Amino acid sequence: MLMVDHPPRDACRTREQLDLALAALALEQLVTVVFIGEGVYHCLPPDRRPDSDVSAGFGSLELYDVDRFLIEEDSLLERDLGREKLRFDLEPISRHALRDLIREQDLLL
Amino acid sequence: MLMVDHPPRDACRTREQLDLALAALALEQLVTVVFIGEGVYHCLPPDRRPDSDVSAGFGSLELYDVDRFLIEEDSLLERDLGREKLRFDLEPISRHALRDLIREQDLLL
Amino acid sequence: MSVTHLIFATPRTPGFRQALAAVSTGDRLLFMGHGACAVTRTDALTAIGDLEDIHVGVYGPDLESRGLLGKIADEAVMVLDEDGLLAWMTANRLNRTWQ
Amino acid sequence: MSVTHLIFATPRTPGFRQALAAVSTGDRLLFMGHGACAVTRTDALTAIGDLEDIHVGVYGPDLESRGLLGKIADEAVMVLDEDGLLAWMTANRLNRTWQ
Amino acid sequence: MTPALSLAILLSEGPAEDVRGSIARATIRAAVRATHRVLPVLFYSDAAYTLLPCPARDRWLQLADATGATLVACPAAAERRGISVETLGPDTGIYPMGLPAWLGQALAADRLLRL
Amino acid sequence: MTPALSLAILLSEGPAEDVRGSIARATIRAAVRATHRVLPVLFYSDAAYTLLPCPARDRWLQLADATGATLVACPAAAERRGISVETLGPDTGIYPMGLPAWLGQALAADRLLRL
Repeated sequence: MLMVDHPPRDACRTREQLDLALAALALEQLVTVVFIGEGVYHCLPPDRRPDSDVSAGFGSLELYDVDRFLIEEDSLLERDLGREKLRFDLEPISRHALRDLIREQDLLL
Repeated sequence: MLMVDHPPRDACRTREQLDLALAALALEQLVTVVFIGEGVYHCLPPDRRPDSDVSAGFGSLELYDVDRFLIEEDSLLERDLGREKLRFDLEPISRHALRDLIREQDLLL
Repeated sequence: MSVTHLIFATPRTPGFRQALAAVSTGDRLLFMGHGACAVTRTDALTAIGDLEDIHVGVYGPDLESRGLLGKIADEAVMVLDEDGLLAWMTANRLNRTWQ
Repeated sequence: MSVTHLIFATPRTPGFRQALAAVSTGDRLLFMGHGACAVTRTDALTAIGDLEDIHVGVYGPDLESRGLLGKIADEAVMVLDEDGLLAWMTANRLNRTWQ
Repeated sequence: MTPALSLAILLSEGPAEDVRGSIARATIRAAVRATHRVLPVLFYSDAAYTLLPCPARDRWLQLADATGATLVACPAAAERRGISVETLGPDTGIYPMGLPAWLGQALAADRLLRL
Repeated sequence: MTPALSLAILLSEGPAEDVRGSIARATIRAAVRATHRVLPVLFYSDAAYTLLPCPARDRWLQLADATGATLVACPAAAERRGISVETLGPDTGIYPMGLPAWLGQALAADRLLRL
């Protein structure tokens, strides 16, 4: 499970999180990606296409057969964001359910 | 006024904050140093002398005639620290008084 | 004298709380970088709302790149372009960055 | 399965809150680096105290270098040396760093 | 019209993020349009890593070209991070200036921004 | 006595702080005493800056000498930060290993720590 909890605009860090997910997928791991905390902002489409929208790369993970693609609902609520505006097809998960899901993983990244 | 708000053990960052204060003193500025937030930990004497106790360098600022050497009381309280254990000779200031003092400065660093 | 607070800290962080604690009448709060999202969050704006007579601005491109331009939660927030950014940055002699 | 939480985040930060929200029965909370000071702060320990049946440890040298060794606010906190650090780090297959 | 100001900027963030860096560049572009005087921009602390070739350095050099802004880095900060002081100069477009020298003129500026 | 474990460590913090780095080294020293197997330690993200000469690098090389631990850095992470890939090797004591190759063996380890 990869937990994305840092905000966008750290293009380098975003890129390196993505590479980690892609490397795990290439090694035929079952990968679950969770957006949590400030990381949920990756999932909003930018109002105008900025020079480099590295976060869009998380969308390509869908093509690579990510096992589960989750967003923590409480992080959205805390930021007054609704699920209807998100650009990726994400499954909502409560903070409570995430706590239990963490325990079923082989690895947390 | 130099506000020290980062914790020790980032030896490099601590050193560079110190250099900033020393440079200002060398330029004959009236320097006020305030320890606030996680920065208050610089003011506790370490239990055992670690390899490099860069924070001790703040003590040397006293020799250079720092105008005022302050510690924000509320930051100490939040961390359950008392003033009696501090290694430097610091003047306590409340969060409220600091807010007003900020306005009397020429420059905030 | 009034102060311009350059706020890169996100809501609910120590830097954010320290910034708000340092604000006084007439000050400018300028939200930028990761801090820009504060103007879309009611928890953050409520905390700011308790302060009297302060100006709140946000650097537009930092909101836009996050898709948050239409989500500002208070009409009083000024959305600034580059020139507005400079004007706010230099409006007061005193400024402080909060990270 | 139990999880070891490696906590570098300081109290009252988002990372600290996220860590506590992820803790469950049987987990280990290991405080290190800047996070070590949590075990001397009643606000932090109160938040942890609400959780049941968890183990709390701190890496001793990170407390010592801050002068906080005598200030631990709860007797149940284990002070760990290098070997203890490793034992805690590896006690569970699952671990997660909170920054 | 506001009167022309002199503006000193100290950057301490590493180039990988470039969040505060992009704000600094936006400010400088606007300052040049407003005919303010932009003093040498100091790369201090982890910003010294901007001396190495990276996208943030390209963006800074582009800005220097377009606006005439002078870029300087603190040799001590660079050395502390293992970056050769010889990279400072025309090769990188970022010139050496020590913290005391920079601060000396920054203190005389109308505005000092620490980003 | 606990059975011997294999231990993979990924470090992503820059060397100026070296807070998580010092925890990583303490863990490795103890692991070697406990006769665990320490897999190559990967310097990823800003930890790639450790390739440049700095106090943190000295501490890492000292550890490698004392414990036999292998230090590797991701060439892509280094390149992205303008650090020449040629520094990877015997000169710096930090060897090249890509993220996929590292992750391949790290996934098979008993414990993976991301510091």
